[in-house]
Amino acid sequence: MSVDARIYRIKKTLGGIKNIIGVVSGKGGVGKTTISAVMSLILSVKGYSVGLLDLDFHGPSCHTILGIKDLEYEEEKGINPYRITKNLYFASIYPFVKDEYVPLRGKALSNALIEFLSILNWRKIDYLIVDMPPGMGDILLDIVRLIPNSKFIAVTTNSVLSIQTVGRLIKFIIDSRLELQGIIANMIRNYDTRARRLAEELSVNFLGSVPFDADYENTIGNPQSILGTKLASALKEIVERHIT
Amino acid sequence: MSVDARIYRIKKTLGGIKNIIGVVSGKGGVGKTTISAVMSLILSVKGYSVGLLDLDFHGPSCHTILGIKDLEYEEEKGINPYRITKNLYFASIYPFVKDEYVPLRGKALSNALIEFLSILNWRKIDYLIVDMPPGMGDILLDIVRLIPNSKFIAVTTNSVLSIQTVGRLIKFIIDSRLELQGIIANMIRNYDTRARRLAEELSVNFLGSVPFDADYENTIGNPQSILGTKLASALKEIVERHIT
Amino acid sequence: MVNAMHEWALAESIIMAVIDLAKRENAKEVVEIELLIGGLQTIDLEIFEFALNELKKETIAKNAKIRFVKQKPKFKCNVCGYEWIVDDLNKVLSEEEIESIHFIPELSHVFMKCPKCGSNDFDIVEGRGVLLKGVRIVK
Amino acid sequence: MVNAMHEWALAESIIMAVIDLAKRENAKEVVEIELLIGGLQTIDLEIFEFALNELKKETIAKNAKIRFVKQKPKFKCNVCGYEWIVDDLNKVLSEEEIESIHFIPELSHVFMKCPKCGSNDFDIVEGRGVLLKGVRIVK
Ligand SMILES: Nc1ncnc2c1ncn2[C@@H]1O[C@H](COP(=O)(O)OP(=O)(O)O)[C@@H](O)[C@H]1O
Ligand SMILES: Nc1ncnc2c1ncn2[C@@H]1O[C@H](COP(=O)(O)OP(=O)(O)O)[C@@H](O)[C@H]1O
Ligand SMILES: [Mg+2]
Ligand SMILES: [Mg+2]
Ligand SMILES: [Mg+2]
Ligand SMILES: [Mg+2]
Ligand code: NI
Ligand code: NI
Ligand SMILES: [Zn+2]
Ligand SMILES: [Zn+2]
Repeated sequence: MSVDARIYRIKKTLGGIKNIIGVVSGKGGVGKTTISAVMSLILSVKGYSVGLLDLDFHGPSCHTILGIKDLEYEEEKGINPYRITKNLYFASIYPFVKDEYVPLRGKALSNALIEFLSILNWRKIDYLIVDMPPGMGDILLDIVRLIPNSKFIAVTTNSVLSIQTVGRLIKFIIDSRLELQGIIANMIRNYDTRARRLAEELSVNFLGSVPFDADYENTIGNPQSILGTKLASALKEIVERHIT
Repeated sequence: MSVDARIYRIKKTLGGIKNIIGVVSGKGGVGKTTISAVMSLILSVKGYSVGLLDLDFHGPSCHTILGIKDLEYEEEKGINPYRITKNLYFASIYPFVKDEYVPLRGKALSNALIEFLSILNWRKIDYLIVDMPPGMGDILLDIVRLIPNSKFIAVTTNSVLSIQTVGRLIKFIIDSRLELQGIIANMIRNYDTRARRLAEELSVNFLGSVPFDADYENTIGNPQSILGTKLASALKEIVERHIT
Repeated sequence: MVNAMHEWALAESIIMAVIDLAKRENAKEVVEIELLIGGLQTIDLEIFEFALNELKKETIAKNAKIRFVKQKPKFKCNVCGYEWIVDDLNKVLSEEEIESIHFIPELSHVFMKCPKCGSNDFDIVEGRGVLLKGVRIVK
Repeated sequence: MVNAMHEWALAESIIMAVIDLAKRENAKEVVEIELLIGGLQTIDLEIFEFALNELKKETIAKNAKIRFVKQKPKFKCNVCGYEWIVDDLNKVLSEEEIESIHFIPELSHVFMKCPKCGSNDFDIVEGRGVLLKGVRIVK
């Protein structure tokens, strides 16, 4: 029998969420995780109910940014995402694997993703922010396949190496007839010209730039301090203008 | 029949190479590709015969750093890596896919890797530098499985997010009883303390630091200029002290 | 708490799938549901069965007989080709590790290694977890 | 140039594997080699056969009969479940795309889409390329 029963419960539990936003890039190290985590904080502080889902199974790190050490899930006919504040929920494989390495081939990655999604209980939240791994492998293809109503935000730096890889990914999103909210240029020092040009060439929204913020690193693990950084201010403007 | 015939030719064609070095990190965007490409240039300028193999099938970009646009492979009972200079050879899936997106699940990625490795003709070169994708998926597991004599260099930045992911990967390399040459700290602005501490904690060599070099971006695509950057000088020292 | 256990989520997936399949086949009734129970996931079969029975009440599957086919976890190493079966997970894993694998069976790659060559790079050949194997309906 | 074509690399893999298998079985001779020829890779069968015959000379497989079993490329979409066979790659791909796929069949994911839903996320079910299917030996 080739029916995967788990997919039914995935559709149900994700069905009550108003906006599912995948933060993608294809390229690693451009700030997907940072932007996912900080955007979730910003949205939750604004009063929206928000979920943050870390899908980088090979290197989960949202919990580090949020400064969560001892998270445990509560079972309730499934598992409840960890409640960070009254309106911010979080799910990651981190509590299961801690600091062990997670060597998973694609097939196993896909199976782990489907299993995880199928046992999570999401409330009827306003936003689910999905921190995606780099690459165009099983996780991306499964998210596209299983959650066809998800929207995407593409993150890039202004480096040619990033631009070309993000360009490939955006073409994939467009060809797959998925909704791309737009491009965020991250870690901008002086110019964001390449990122803006990419947006223009591909006729997608340029959502704005987030500066490289040397002070940010020291706030990692401390949400209150993170919200005071220049990084967070820039992201707040983008969120207000384009996401809410 | 569960014998994969291709593996025989892979062992043969890689068998004549003196040093196979995988540049890894688990984390994306830390400079694996940059270090792979620039290290290959440095070694080849020193007179060694060098191969550079780009295994980031989802986002190949070594060719961009090297400024190669129209590479085509020559067939010779297999395919010959592209000869950039008299002693620098290059292989990438780029000529096959150009700027198209490459959405491959793990199983396909693995199959593509094995096929590619099995038809390439490597000379008896001194170094094969393998630019690895981020993550701990099929490509890493297959390289470990198919080329058990490969050595590894782990690249990290000094950010906690990178440190923890690279830490996982290094533990995997050690547990797998593979040879880790050491850690390179990249894009260092002021301190490389976290990277040094990681090396100490895991009892592995700290190979050195490469500064964040704001001038580097403008040299991408021009090997001659790249070799004049501060990035290349720092890497040259590391190569001279630890690799050759 | 029995009523909170995550086995309910597994049961819910199964019942939703069964109902949808039955509807798509224009079934009058589901008479049998066959489930593979892979030992790697170490589910609490009693609770799982209880949940299935609760969830199928007042559905097209309310009278369905549920058949479990148990399967021991079997692995095959991608590096050395060795195949092995684990009879008792408690002998090779800590309680905490078994718990992680209970939620996501693929995390066995994190906590287990090939007994012959020590690699984490193996396939779970069978006995992974809960799987809908067959549904018998009448039209 | 016939003598340079990459089909030689495919043939070399096969012959090396056959010889190793035969040795490990302490064979006196290899009498038959059965090969699956998947249509997706569009190999030049004449050159491939020529290469196999050249490479098996002076080996334990020198008298082996080579049997080819051709297989049309068959795909299954992971998104919509649609299955399809491609009879003539030239109808759906450019020459350059066929050439890329000739070297690495998985690059079909770059150049092909599910005819029903348009997704690149499909499996190559059969007919991928050259595959060693069986070896018959005498001891
Ligand atoms: N705007 C920024 N300013 C300074 N550092 C940043 C910024 N965005 C991200 N970083 C840092 O860059 C690195 C990569 O970010 P990360 O969010 O992990 O990227 P990804 O998830 O795309 O791999 C991390 O060390 C992170 O702390
Ligand atoms: N030492 C450095 N100084 C300045 N920029 C760097 C340095 N190393 C890498 N970069 C830039 O950082 C980005 C990520 O590097 P890349 O080599 O693509 O990393 P990876 O291969 O690990 O994803 C690229 O834009 C690259 O140009
Ligand atoms: Mg990330
Ligand atoms: Mg790279
Ligand atoms: Mg353990
Ligand atoms: Mg095309
Ligand atoms: Ni449970
Ligand atoms: Ni050919
Ligand atoms: Zn093994
Ligand atoms: Zn389809």
